[in-house]
Amino acid sequence: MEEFQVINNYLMIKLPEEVDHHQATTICKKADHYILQQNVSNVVFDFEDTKFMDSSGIGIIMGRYRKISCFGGKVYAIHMDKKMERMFDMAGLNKIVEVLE
Amino acid sequence: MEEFQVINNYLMIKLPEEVDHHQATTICKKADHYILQQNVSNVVFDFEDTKFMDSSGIGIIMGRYRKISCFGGKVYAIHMDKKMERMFDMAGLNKIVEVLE
Amino acid sequence: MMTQMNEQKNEMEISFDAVSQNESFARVAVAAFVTHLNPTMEEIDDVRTAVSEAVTNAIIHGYEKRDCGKVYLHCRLKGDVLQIEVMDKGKGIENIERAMEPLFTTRPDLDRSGMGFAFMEAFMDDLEVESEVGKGTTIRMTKKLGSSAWVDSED
Amino acid sequence: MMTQMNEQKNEMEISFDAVSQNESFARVAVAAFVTHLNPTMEEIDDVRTAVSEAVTNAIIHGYEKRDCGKVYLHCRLKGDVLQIEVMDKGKGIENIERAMEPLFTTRPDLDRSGMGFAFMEAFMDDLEVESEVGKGTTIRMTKKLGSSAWVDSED
Ligand SMILES: Nc1ncnc2c1ncn2[C@@H]1O[C@H](COP(=O)(O)OP(=O)(O)O)[C@@H](O)[C@H]1O
Ligand SMILES: Nc1ncnc2c1ncn2[C@@H]1O[C@H](COP(=O)(O)OP(=O)(O)O)[C@@H](O)[C@H]1O
Repeated sequence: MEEFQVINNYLMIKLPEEVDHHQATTICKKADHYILQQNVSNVVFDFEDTKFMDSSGIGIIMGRYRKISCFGGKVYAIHMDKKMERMFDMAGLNKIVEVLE
Repeated sequence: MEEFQVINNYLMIKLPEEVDHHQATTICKKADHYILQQNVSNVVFDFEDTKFMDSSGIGIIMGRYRKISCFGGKVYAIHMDKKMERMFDMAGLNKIVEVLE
Repeated sequence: MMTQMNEQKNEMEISFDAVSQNESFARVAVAAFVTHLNPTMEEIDDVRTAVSEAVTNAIIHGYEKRDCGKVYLHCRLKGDVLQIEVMDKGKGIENIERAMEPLFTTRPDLDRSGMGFAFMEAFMDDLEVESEVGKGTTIRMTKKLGSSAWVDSED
Repeated sequence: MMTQMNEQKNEMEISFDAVSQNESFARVAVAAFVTHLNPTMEEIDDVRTAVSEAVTNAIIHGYEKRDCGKVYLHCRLKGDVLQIEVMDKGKGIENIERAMEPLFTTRPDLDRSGMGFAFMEAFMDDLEVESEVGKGTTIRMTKKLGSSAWVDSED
Protein backbone atom coordinates (compact mmCIF):
# COMPACT_ATOMS: atom_id res chain seq x y z
CA MET A 1 0.00 0.00 0.00
CA GLU A 2 1.05 3.56 -0.69
CA GLU A 3 1.89 5.80 2.29
CA PHE A 4 1.59 9.58 2.68
CA GLN A 5 3.46 11.80 5.09
CA VAL A 6 3.67 15.57 5.36
CA ILE A 7 6.90 17.11 6.68
CA ASN A 8 6.83 20.92 6.73
CA ASN A 9 5.62 21.78 3.25
CA TYR A 10 6.84 18.53 1.69
CA LEU A 11 4.49 15.69 0.83
CA MET A 12 6.32 12.35 0.88
CA ILE A 13 4.62 9.61 -1.14
CA LYS A 14 5.89 6.07 -0.69
CA LEU A 15 4.61 4.33 -3.78
CA PRO A 16 3.19 0.78 -3.62
CA GLU A 17 4.82 -2.40 -4.97
CA GLU A 18 3.00 -2.12 -8.29
CA VAL A 19 2.34 1.28 -9.82
CA ASP A 20 -0.27 0.73 -12.52
CA HIS A 21 -3.49 2.46 -13.56
CA HIS A 22 -5.55 0.59 -10.94
CA GLN A 23 -3.28 1.87 -8.14
CA ALA A 24 -2.73 5.28 -9.75
CA THR A 25 -6.39 6.26 -9.46
CA THR A 26 -6.25 6.08 -5.65
CA ILE A 27 -2.78 7.61 -5.36
CA CYS A 28 -3.70 10.69 -7.44
CA LYS A 29 -6.87 11.26 -5.45
CA LYS A 30 -5.11 11.00 -2.07
CA ALA A 31 -2.14 13.12 -3.19
CA ASP A 32 -4.40 15.92 -4.45
CA HIS A 33 -6.26 15.89 -1.16
CA TYR A 34 -2.97 16.60 0.66
CA ILE A 35 -1.86 19.20 -1.88
CA LEU A 36 -5.11 21.15 -1.69
CA GLN A 37 -5.99 20.72 1.99
CA GLN A 38 -2.62 20.83 3.67
CA ASN A 39 -0.86 23.47 1.61
CA VAL A 40 2.16 21.35 0.71
CA SER A 41 4.24 22.92 -2.02
CA ASN A 42 6.71 20.12 -2.82
CA VAL A 43 6.20 16.44 -3.50
CA VAL A 44 8.72 13.61 -3.03
CA PHE A 45 8.01 10.30 -4.78
CA ASP A 46 9.74 7.37 -3.09
CA PHE A 47 10.08 4.22 -5.23
CA GLU A 48 11.82 2.12 -2.58
CA ASP A 49 9.02 -0.51 -2.41
CA THR A 50 8.14 -0.35 -6.09
CA LYS A 51 8.86 -3.47 -8.14
CA PHE A 52 6.67 -2.69 -11.12
CA MET A 53 5.73 0.55 -12.85
CA ASP A 54 4.09 1.36 -16.17
CA SER A 55 3.27 4.70 -17.82
CA SER A 56 0.60 5.32 -15.16
CA GLY A 57 3.48 6.18 -12.81
CA ILE A 58 4.66 8.83 -15.25
CA GLY A 59 1.09 10.18 -15.35
CA ILE A 60 0.90 10.45 -11.56
CA ILE A 61 4.06 12.56 -11.47
CA MET A 62 3.17 14.77 -14.44
CA GLY A 63 -0.25 15.50 -12.94
CA ARG A 64 1.13 16.42 -9.51
CA TYR A 65 3.85 18.55 -11.15
CA ARG A 66 1.18 20.53 -12.99
CA LYS A 67 -0.68 21.13 -9.74
CA ILE A 68 2.26 22.40 -7.68
CA SER A 69 4.66 23.97 -10.19
CA CYS A 70 2.45 27.00 -10.83
CA PHE A 71 2.92 27.91 -7.15
CA GLY A 72 6.67 27.38 -7.36
CA GLY A 73 6.63 23.86 -5.90
CA LYS A 74 9.13 21.16 -6.87
CA VAL A 75 8.94 17.44 -7.52
CA TYR A 76 11.58 14.96 -6.35
CA ALA A 77 12.06 11.25 -6.93
CA ILE A 78 14.15 8.82 -4.87
CA HIS A 79 15.08 5.14 -5.00
CA MET A 80 14.45 4.72 -8.71
CA ASP A 81 15.89 1.72 -10.52
CA LYS A 82 17.48 1.81 -13.98
CA LYS A 83 14.29 1.01 -15.84
CA MET A 84 12.35 3.74 -14.05
CA GLU A 85 15.09 6.23 -14.92
CA ARG A 86 14.85 5.19 -18.55
CA MET A 87 11.08 5.70 -18.48
CA PHE A 88 11.58 9.10 -16.84
CA ASP A 89 14.05 10.15 -19.53
CA MET A 90 11.82 8.98 -22.36
CA ALA A 91 8.95 11.07 -20.99
CA GLY A 92 11.22 14.10 -20.39
CA LEU A 93 10.51 13.99 -16.65
CA ASN A 94 14.24 14.31 -15.95
CA LYS A 95 13.82 17.98 -16.93
CA ILE A 96 11.16 18.75 -14.35
CA VAL A 97 11.84 16.23 -11.57
CA GLU A 98 14.91 16.27 -9.37
CA VAL A 99 16.16 12.71 -9.10
CA LEU A 100 17.92 12.00 -5.80
CA GLU A 101 20.20 9.00 -5.27
CA MET B 1 14.92 -28.31 -8.81
CA GLU B 2 14.77 -31.70 -7.18
CA GLU B 3 17.98 -33.17 -5.71
CA PHE B 4 19.03 -36.78 -5.28
CA GLN B 5 21.57 -38.18 -2.87
CA VAL B 6 22.46 -41.75 -1.95
CA ILE B 7 23.68 -42.45 1.61
CA ASN B 8 24.35 -46.14 2.26
CA ASN B 9 21.23 -47.81 0.97
CA TYR B 10 19.01 -44.76 1.46
CA LEU B 11 17.95 -42.55 -1.44
CA MET B 12 17.24 -39.00 -0.26
CA ILE B 13 14.98 -37.03 -2.60
CA LYS B 14 14.69 -33.32 -1.98
CA LEU B 15 11.49 -32.42 -3.78
CA PRO B 16 11.21 -29.18 -5.81
CA GLU B 17 9.19 -26.08 -4.91
CA GLU B 18 6.18 -27.27 -6.89
CA VAL B 19 5.32 -30.95 -7.01
CA ASP B 20 2.84 -31.36 -9.87
CA HIS B 21 2.45 -33.78 -12.79
CA HIS B 22 4.93 -31.83 -14.93
CA GLN B 23 7.66 -32.17 -12.28
CA ALA B 24 6.58 -35.69 -11.23
CA THR B 25 7.42 -37.19 -14.60
CA THR B 26 11.12 -36.29 -14.22
CA ILE B 27 11.29 -37.13 -10.51
CA CYS B 28 9.87 -40.64 -11.00
CA LYS B 29 12.24 -41.37 -13.86
CA LYS B 30 15.32 -40.20 -11.94
CA ALA B 31 14.27 -41.95 -8.71
CA ASP B 32 13.76 -45.26 -10.51
CA HIS B 33 17.17 -44.96 -12.08
CA TYR B 34 18.73 -44.74 -8.59
CA ILE B 35 16.55 -47.54 -7.22
CA LEU B 36 17.40 -49.92 -10.02
CA GLN B 37 21.04 -49.00 -10.69
CA GLN B 38 22.34 -48.23 -7.23
CA ASN B 39 20.58 -50.86 -5.17
CA VAL B 40 19.03 -48.46 -2.68
CA SER B 41 16.39 -50.14 -0.56
CA ASN B 42 14.88 -47.15 1.31
CA VAL B 43 13.65 -43.79 0.05
CA VAL B 44 13.36 -40.54 2.04
CA PHE B 45 11.17 -37.77 0.58
CA ASP B 46 12.14 -34.34 1.87
CA PHE B 47 9.47 -31.64 1.46
CA GLU B 48 11.54 -28.81 2.97
CA ASP B 49 11.56 -26.71 -0.23
CA THR B 50 8.07 -27.70 -1.36
CA LYS B 51 5.46 -24.94 -1.38
CA PHE B 52 2.91 -26.63 -3.61
CA MET B 53 1.85 -30.23 -4.05
CA ASP B 54 -1.10 -31.91 -5.75
CA SER B 55 -2.06 -35.59 -6.06
CA SER B 56 0.92 -36.14 -8.37
CA GLY B 57 3.07 -36.05 -5.21
CA ILE B 58 1.00 -38.88 -3.74
CA GLY B 59 1.51 -40.79 -6.99
CA ILE B 60 5.29 -40.39 -6.85
CA ILE B 61 5.41 -41.88 -3.35
CA MET B 62 2.96 -44.74 -4.05
CA GLY B 63 4.91 -45.73 -7.14
CA ARG B 64 8.29 -45.75 -5.36
CA TYR B 65 6.76 -47.65 -2.43
CA ARG B 66 5.56 -50.36 -4.82
CA LYS B 67 9.06 -50.66 -6.28
CA ILE B 68 10.97 -51.02 -3.01
CA SER B 69 8.51 -52.58 -0.56
CA CYS B 70 8.65 -56.00 -2.20
CA PHE B 71 12.35 -56.13 -1.30
CA GLY B 72 11.64 -55.04 2.26
CA GLY B 73 12.51 -51.36 1.68
CA LYS B 74 10.82 -48.52 3.56
CA VAL B 75 9.58 -45.04 2.62
CA TYR B 76 10.04 -41.99 4.84
CA ALA B 77 8.78 -38.41 4.57
CA ILE B 78 10.18 -35.34 6.31
CA HIS B 79 9.33 -31.63 6.54
CA MET B 80 5.69 -32.01 5.57
CA ASP B 81 3.25 -29.21 6.31
CA LYS B 82 -0.30 -29.67 7.64
CA LYS B 83 -1.91 -29.79 4.22
CA MET B 84 0.50 -32.42 2.95
CA GLU B 85 -0.21 -34.53 6.05
CA ARG B 86 -3.92 -34.23 5.33
CA MET B 87 -3.36 -35.35 1.73
CA PHE B 88 -1.24 -38.26 2.99
CA ASP B 89 -3.96 -39.35 5.40
CA MET B 90 -6.70 -39.11 2.77
CA ALA B 91 -4.70 -41.37 0.46
CA GLY B 92 -3.84 -43.81 3.27
CA LEU B 93 -0.13 -43.11 2.86
CA ASN B 94 0.22 -42.69 6.62
CA LYS B 95 -0.08 -46.50 6.82
CA ILE B 96 2.88 -47.21 4.55
CA VAL B 97 5.10 -44.14 4.92
CA GLU B 98 6.93 -43.25 8.11
CA VAL B 99 6.45 -39.54 8.69
CA LEU B 100 9.38 -37.94 10.53
CA GLU B 101 9.16 -34.57 12.25
CA MET C 1 -19.97 -1.65 2.27
CA MET C 2 -20.11 -5.42 2.78
CA THR C 3 -23.18 -5.83 0.57
CA GLN C 4 -21.55 -3.90 -2.24
CA MET C 5 -18.44 -6.09 -2.00
CA ASN C 6 -20.54 -9.24 -2.21
CA GLU C 7 -22.21 -8.12 -5.36
CA GLN C 8 -18.97 -7.43 -7.24
CA LYS C 9 -18.60 -9.58 -10.34
CA ASN C 10 -15.60 -10.51 -12.41
CA GLU C 11 -15.04 -13.11 -15.08
CA MET C 12 -12.20 -14.56 -17.12
CA GLU C 13 -11.72 -17.35 -19.60
CA ILE C 14 -8.48 -18.99 -20.63
CA SER C 15 -7.76 -21.59 -23.23
CA PHE C 16 -4.33 -23.11 -23.59
CA ASP C 17 -2.46 -26.00 -25.17
CA ALA C 18 -2.78 -29.31 -23.31
CA VAL C 19 0.90 -29.56 -22.40
CA SER C 20 2.21 -30.19 -18.90
CA GLN C 21 4.16 -26.92 -18.56
CA ASN C 22 0.81 -25.11 -18.65
CA GLU C 23 -0.29 -26.78 -15.38
CA SER C 24 1.61 -24.21 -13.33
CA PHE C 25 0.52 -21.40 -15.66
CA ALA C 26 -3.14 -22.29 -14.98
CA ARG C 27 -2.61 -22.32 -11.21
CA VAL C 28 -0.85 -18.95 -11.21
CA ALA C 29 -3.49 -17.38 -13.45
CA VAL C 30 -6.39 -18.43 -11.21
CA ALA C 31 -4.54 -17.32 -8.07
CA ALA C 32 -3.81 -13.92 -9.66
CA PHE C 33 -7.46 -13.57 -10.66
CA VAL C 34 -8.66 -13.79 -7.04
CA THR C 35 -5.88 -11.97 -5.14
CA HIS C 36 -7.78 -8.68 -4.96
CA LEU C 37 -10.31 -10.43 -2.68
CA ASN C 38 -7.51 -10.97 -0.14
CA PRO C 39 -8.12 -14.68 0.30
CA THR C 40 -6.18 -16.52 3.01
CA MET C 41 -3.03 -18.46 2.06
CA GLU C 42 -4.91 -21.70 2.77
CA GLU C 43 -7.77 -20.77 0.47
CA ILE C 44 -5.42 -19.81 -2.36
CA ASP C 45 -3.50 -23.04 -1.93
CA ASP C 46 -6.71 -25.11 -1.94
CA VAL C 47 -7.81 -23.44 -5.17
CA ARG C 48 -4.39 -24.01 -6.71
CA THR C 49 -4.55 -27.70 -5.83
CA ALA C 50 -8.05 -28.15 -7.26
CA VAL C 51 -7.17 -26.30 -10.50
CA SER C 52 -4.00 -28.36 -10.82
CA GLU C 53 -5.94 -31.64 -10.48
CA ALA C 54 -8.58 -30.69 -13.03
CA VAL C 55 -6.13 -29.27 -15.58
CA THR C 56 -3.75 -32.23 -15.21
CA ASN C 57 -6.64 -34.65 -15.75
CA ALA C 58 -7.66 -32.83 -18.94
CA ILE C 59 -4.08 -33.10 -20.24
CA ILE C 60 -3.22 -36.68 -19.30
CA HIS C 61 -6.61 -38.42 -19.31
CA GLY C 62 -8.74 -36.27 -21.61
CA TYR C 63 -6.13 -35.85 -24.34
CA GLU C 64 -3.93 -38.76 -23.18
CA LYS C 65 -0.82 -36.55 -23.44
CA ARG C 66 -1.19 -36.38 -27.20
CA ASP C 67 -0.26 -32.65 -27.06
CA CYS C 68 -2.92 -31.67 -29.54
CA GLY C 69 -5.89 -30.42 -27.58
CA LYS C 70 -6.96 -27.27 -25.77
CA VAL C 71 -7.90 -26.93 -22.12
CA TYR C 72 -10.60 -24.37 -21.31
CA LEU C 73 -10.63 -22.66 -17.93
CA HIS C 74 -13.47 -20.36 -16.94
CA CYS C 75 -13.50 -18.42 -13.67
CA ARG C 76 -16.34 -16.37 -12.34
CA LEU C 77 -16.35 -14.28 -9.16
CA LYS C 78 -19.70 -13.37 -7.67
CA GLY C 79 -18.95 -11.41 -4.56
CA ASP C 80 -16.65 -13.71 -2.61
CA VAL C 81 -17.71 -16.93 -4.34
CA LEU C 82 -15.35 -18.34 -6.96
CA GLN C 83 -16.74 -20.63 -9.65
CA ILE C 84 -14.24 -22.57 -11.74
CA GLU C 85 -14.97 -24.60 -14.84
CA VAL C 86 -12.29 -26.78 -16.46
CA MET C 87 -13.24 -28.28 -19.80
CA ASP C 88 -11.60 -30.55 -22.33
CA LYS C 89 -12.79 -31.97 -25.62
CA GLY C 90 -10.99 -35.24 -25.01
CA LYS C 91 -12.06 -38.84 -24.66
CA GLY C 92 -14.52 -38.42 -21.78
CA ILE C 93 -15.19 -40.61 -18.74
CA GLU C 94 -17.12 -43.87 -19.06
CA ASN C 95 -18.12 -44.35 -15.43
CA ILE C 96 -18.04 -41.07 -13.52
CA GLU C 97 -19.03 -42.58 -10.18
CA ARG C 98 -16.19 -45.07 -10.28
CA ALA C 99 -13.74 -42.42 -11.53
CA MET C 100 -14.52 -40.28 -8.50
CA GLU C 101 -13.74 -43.03 -5.99
CA PRO C 102 -10.58 -42.23 -4.02
CA LEU C 103 -7.57 -44.21 -5.24
CA PHE C 104 -9.26 -45.22 -8.50
CA THR C 105 -7.08 -44.52 -11.51
CA THR C 106 -6.87 -45.86 -15.03
CA ARG C 107 -3.22 -44.78 -15.30
CA PRO C 108 -1.12 -46.33 -12.51
CA ASP C 109 1.51 -46.69 -15.27
CA LEU C 110 1.86 -42.88 -15.27
CA ASP C 111 2.26 -42.92 -11.47
CA ARG C 112 -1.20 -41.45 -10.94
CA SER C 113 -2.62 -41.92 -7.46
CA GLY C 114 -6.34 -41.78 -8.16
CA MET C 115 -6.69 -38.96 -5.61
CA GLY C 116 -7.44 -36.13 -8.07
CA PHE C 117 -11.22 -36.02 -7.66
CA ALA C 118 -10.95 -36.70 -3.92
CA PHE C 119 -8.72 -33.62 -3.53
CA MET C 120 -10.97 -31.43 -5.69
CA GLU C 121 -13.86 -32.41 -3.42
CA ALA C 122 -11.89 -31.91 -0.22
CA PHE C 123 -10.40 -28.53 -1.07
CA MET C 124 -13.38 -26.89 -2.77
CA ASP C 125 -16.90 -26.39 -1.38
CA ASP C 126 -18.61 -28.04 -4.29
CA LEU C 127 -17.71 -30.31 -7.23
CA GLU C 128 -19.70 -31.38 -10.29
CA VAL C 129 -18.45 -33.62 -13.10
CA GLU C 130 -20.08 -33.77 -16.51
CA SER C 131 -18.67 -36.04 -19.18
CA GLU C 132 -19.55 -37.79 -22.40
CA VAL C 133 -17.42 -40.50 -23.97
CA GLY C 134 -15.80 -39.22 -27.15
CA LYS C 135 -16.94 -35.64 -26.48
CA GLY C 136 -15.06 -34.46 -23.40
CA THR C 137 -15.31 -33.57 -19.75
CA THR C 138 -16.35 -30.49 -17.77
CA ILE C 139 -15.48 -30.02 -14.10
CA ARG C 140 -17.36 -27.35 -12.12
CA MET C 141 -16.09 -26.30 -8.73
CA THR C 142 -17.11 -23.59 -6.28
CA LYS C 143 -15.43 -22.06 -3.26
CA LYS C 144 -16.24 -19.18 -0.96
CA LEU C 145 -13.14 -17.04 -0.42
CA GLY C 146 -11.94 -14.60 2.19
CA SER C 147 -14.13 -16.03 4.94
CA SER C 148 -12.07 -13.90 7.31
CA ALA C 149 -13.47 -10.79 5.61
CA TRP C 150 -16.44 -11.01 7.99
CA VAL C 151 -14.10 -10.50 10.90
CA ASP C 152 -11.98 -7.83 9.18
CA SER C 153 -15.02 -5.77 8.24
CA GLU C 154 -15.68 -5.06 11.94
CA ASP C 155 -13.13 -2.23 12.09
CA MET D 1 19.01 -29.66 -28.57
CA MET D 2 18.93 -25.93 -29.29
CA THR D 3 17.03 -26.39 -32.53
CA GLN D 4 14.42 -28.54 -30.83
CA MET D 5 13.96 -25.89 -28.14
CA ASN D 6 13.48 -23.20 -30.76
CA GLU D 7 10.73 -25.13 -32.46
CA GLN D 8 8.65 -25.61 -29.31
CA LYS D 9 5.22 -24.04 -29.58
CA ASN D 10 2.71 -23.05 -26.96
CA GLU D 11 -0.39 -20.92 -27.08
CA MET D 12 -2.96 -19.42 -24.72
CA GLU D 13 -5.90 -17.08 -24.95
CA ILE D 14 -7.53 -15.14 -22.15
CA SER D 15 -10.60 -12.98 -22.14
CA PHE D 16 -11.57 -11.01 -19.07
CA ASP D 17 -13.81 -8.19 -17.87
CA ALA D 18 -12.50 -4.68 -18.67
CA VAL D 19 -12.03 -3.65 -15.03
CA SER D 20 -8.85 -2.19 -13.60
CA GLN D 21 -8.17 -4.96 -11.05
CA ASN D 22 -7.60 -7.29 -14.02
CA GLU D 23 -4.57 -5.27 -15.16
CA SER D 24 -2.33 -7.05 -12.67
CA PHE D 25 -4.02 -10.38 -13.41
CA ALA D 26 -3.12 -10.01 -17.11
CA ARG D 27 0.54 -9.19 -16.30
CA VAL D 28 0.90 -12.15 -13.96
CA ALA D 29 -0.75 -14.54 -16.44
CA VAL D 30 1.58 -13.58 -19.29
CA ALA D 31 4.65 -13.79 -17.03
CA ALA D 32 3.57 -17.25 -15.82
CA PHE D 33 3.05 -18.38 -19.41
CA VAL D 34 6.68 -17.69 -20.35
CA THR D 35 8.57 -18.65 -17.16
CA HIS D 36 9.48 -22.12 -18.40
CA LEU D 37 11.68 -20.42 -21.02
CA ASN D 38 13.79 -18.96 -18.19
CA PRO D 39 13.67 -15.39 -19.45
CA THR D 40 15.79 -12.79 -17.67
CA MET D 41 14.22 -10.56 -15.00
CA GLU D 42 14.57 -7.61 -17.39
CA GLU D 43 12.77 -9.40 -20.21
CA ILE D 44 9.91 -10.47 -17.94
CA ASP D 45 9.60 -6.94 -16.62
CA ASP D 46 9.58 -5.46 -20.13
CA VAL D 47 6.81 -7.86 -21.16
CA ARG D 48 4.83 -7.02 -18.03
CA THR D 49 5.11 -3.31 -18.79
CA ALA D 50 3.98 -3.73 -22.41
CA VAL D 51 1.03 -5.96 -21.45
CA SER D 52 0.03 -3.50 -18.75
CA GLU D 53 0.02 -0.59 -21.23
CA ALA D 54 -2.04 -2.43 -23.85
CA VAL D 55 -4.56 -3.85 -21.36
CA THR D 56 -4.95 -0.53 -19.54
CA ASN D 57 -5.57 1.22 -22.87
CA ALA D 58 -8.29 -1.28 -23.76
CA ILE D 59 -9.99 -0.67 -20.41
CA ILE D 60 -9.77 3.11 -20.14
CA HIS D 61 -9.71 4.23 -23.79
CA GLY D 62 -11.40 1.36 -25.66
CA TYR D 63 -14.26 0.90 -23.22
CA GLU D 64 -13.85 4.29 -21.52
CA LYS D 65 -14.05 2.64 -18.08
CA ARG D 66 -17.68 1.69 -18.69
CA ASP D 67 -16.99 -1.72 -17.09
CA CYS D 68 -18.97 -3.57 -19.69
CA GLY D 69 -16.53 -4.93 -22.24
CA LYS D 70 -14.11 -7.83 -22.57
CA VAL D 71 -10.38 -7.63 -23.16
CA TYR D 72 -8.87 -10.41 -25.27
CA LEU D 73 -5.27 -11.45 -24.74
CA HIS D 74 -3.62 -13.95 -27.02
CA CYS D 75 -0.08 -15.24 -26.45
CA ARG D 76 1.89 -17.46 -28.76
CA LEU D 77 5.34 -18.89 -28.14
CA LYS D 78 7.31 -20.07 -31.15
CA GLY D 79 10.60 -21.25 -29.82
CA ASP D 80 11.87 -18.29 -27.83
CA VAL D 81 9.77 -15.66 -29.60
CA LEU D 82 6.71 -14.40 -27.74
CA GLN D 83 3.84 -12.90 -29.72
CA ILE D 84 1.20 -10.99 -27.79
CA GLU D 85 -2.11 -9.73 -29.11
CA VAL D 86 -4.35 -7.47 -27.02
CA MET D 87 -7.77 -6.80 -28.47
CA ASP D 88 -10.80 -4.78 -27.46
CA LYS D 89 -14.15 -4.22 -29.15
CA GLY D 90 -14.30 -0.65 -27.93
CA LYS D 91 -14.44 2.73 -29.60
CA GLY D 92 -11.31 2.43 -31.74
CA ILE D 93 -8.61 5.00 -32.56
CA GLU D 94 -9.27 7.79 -35.07
CA ASN D 95 -5.70 8.76 -35.85
CA ILE D 96 -3.28 5.93 -35.05
CA GLU D 97 -0.18 7.86 -36.05
CA ARG D 98 -0.98 10.74 -33.72
CA ALA D 99 -2.03 8.33 -30.93
CA MET D 100 1.39 6.70 -31.08
CA GLU D 101 3.30 9.97 -30.64
CA PRO D 102 5.05 10.09 -27.26
CA LEU D 103 3.18 12.29 -24.75
CA PHE D 104 0.00 12.38 -26.86
CA THR D 105 -3.05 11.51 -24.79
CA THR D 106 -6.78 12.20 -25.09
CA ARG D 107 -7.24 11.71 -21.35
CA PRO D 108 -4.98 14.05 -19.36
CA ASP D 109 -8.03 14.35 -17.07
CA LEU D 110 -7.41 10.71 -16.01
CA ASP D 111 -3.74 11.54 -15.34
CA ARG D 112 -2.61 9.62 -18.42
CA SER D 113 0.87 10.48 -19.64
CA GLY D 114 0.61 9.59 -23.31
CA MET D 115 3.62 7.27 -22.95
CA GLY D 116 1.77 3.95 -23.33
CA PHE D 117 2.59 3.30 -26.99
CA ALA D 118 6.11 4.68 -26.57
CA PHE D 119 6.79 2.14 -23.78
CA MET D 120 5.27 -0.76 -25.75
CA GLU D 121 7.64 0.14 -28.60
CA ALA D 122 10.64 0.57 -26.33
CA PHE D 123 10.25 -2.61 -24.32
CA MET D 124 9.16 -5.01 -27.06
CA ASP D 125 10.98 -5.84 -30.30
CA ASP D 126 8.03 -5.06 -32.51
CA LEU D 127 4.67 -3.26 -32.26
CA GLU D 128 1.70 -3.12 -34.64
CA VAL D 129 -1.55 -1.26 -34.06
CA GLU D 130 -4.75 -2.01 -35.94
CA SER D 131 -7.91 -0.07 -35.16
CA GLU D 132 -11.27 0.86 -36.59
CA VAL D 133 -13.48 3.56 -35.11
CA GLY D 134 -16.54 2.00 -33.51
CA LYS D 135 -15.16 -1.53 -33.95
CA GLY D 136 -12.16 -1.78 -31.67
CA THR D 137 -8.40 -2.01 -31.45
CA THR D 138 -5.83 -4.79 -31.77
CA ILE D 139 -2.24 -4.43 -30.55
CA ARG D 140 0.35 -6.96 -31.75
CA MET D 141 3.72 -7.14 -30.05
CA THR D 142 6.69 -9.47 -30.39
CA LYS D 143 9.73 -10.11 -28.22
CA LYS D 144 12.54 -12.62 -28.30
CA LEU D 145 13.10 -14.07 -24.84
CA GLY D 146 15.95 -15.76 -23.02
CA SER D 147 18.60 -14.23 -25.23
CA SER D 148 21.09 -15.50 -22.66
CA ALA D 149 20.10 -19.07 -23.60
CA TRP D 150 22.69 -18.86 -26.37
CA VAL D 151 25.39 -18.43 -23.78
CA ASP D 152 23.95 -21.02 -21.36
CA SER D 153 23.70 -23.62 -24.08
CA GLU D 154 27.51 -23.74 -24.31
CA ASP D 155 27.88 -26.12 -21.38
N1 LIG E 1 -10.69 -35.01 -18.02
C1 LIG E 1 -10.75 -36.38 -18.01
N2 LIG E 1 -10.93 -37.05 -19.16
C2 LIG E 1 -10.99 -38.39 -19.18
N3 LIG E 1 -10.89 -39.18 -18.08
C3 LIG E 1 -10.72 -38.56 -16.89
C4 LIG E 1 -10.64 -37.13 -16.79
N4 LIG E 1 -10.46 -36.82 -15.49
C5 LIG E 1 -10.44 -37.98 -14.82
N5 LIG E 1 -10.59 -39.02 -15.64
C6 LIG E 1 -10.63 -40.46 -15.25
O1 LIG E 1 -10.91 -40.56 -13.87
C7 LIG E 1 -9.87 -41.27 -13.19
C8 LIG E 1 -9.70 -40.75 -11.78
O2 LIG E 1 -9.23 -39.41 -11.81
P1 LIG E 1 -8.46 -38.78 -10.56
O3 LIG E 1 -9.26 -39.03 -9.32
O4 LIG E 1 -8.13 -37.39 -10.87
O5 LIG E 1 -7.14 -39.67 -10.43
P2 LIG E 1 -5.83 -39.76 -11.36
O6 LIG E 1 -5.71 -38.53 -12.19
O7 LIG E 1 -4.73 -39.88 -10.38
O8 LIG E 1 -6.01 -41.00 -12.19
C9 LIG E 1 -8.66 -41.14 -14.08
O9 LIG E 1 -7.72 -42.17 -13.87
C10 LIG E 1 -9.29 -41.16 -15.48
O10 LIG E 1 -9.55 -42.48 -15.89
N1 LIG F 1 -7.42 0.48 -27.08
C1 LIG F 1 -7.64 1.78 -27.39
N2 LIG F 1 -8.88 2.20 -27.78
C2 LIG F 1 -9.11 3.50 -28.08
N3 LIG F 1 -8.17 4.45 -28.04
C3 LIG F 1 -6.92 4.12 -27.67
C4 LIG F 1 -6.61 2.77 -27.33
N4 LIG F 1 -5.30 2.73 -27.01
C5 LIG F 1 -4.83 3.98 -27.15
N5 LIG F 1 -5.79 4.83 -27.54
C6 LIG F 1 -5.66 6.29 -27.82
O1 LIG F 1 -4.28 6.57 -28.01
C7 LIG F 1 -3.84 7.57 -27.08
C8 LIG F 1 -2.40 7.34 -26.68
O2 LIG F 1 -2.25 6.13 -26.01
P1 LIG F 1 -1.01 5.91 -25.05
O3 LIG F 1 0.24 6.22 -25.78
O4 LIG F 1 -1.12 4.53 -24.48
O5 LIG F 1 -1.16 6.98 -23.89
P2 LIG F 1 -2.21 7.14 -22.70
O6 LIG F 1 -2.85 5.81 -22.41
O7 LIG F 1 -1.41 7.61 -21.58
O8 LIG F 1 -3.23 8.13 -23.17
C9 LIG F 1 -4.82 7.47 -25.93
O9 LIG F 1 -4.88 8.66 -25.19
C10 LIG F 1 -6.12 7.14 -26.65
O10 LIG F 1 -6.73 8.31 -27.19
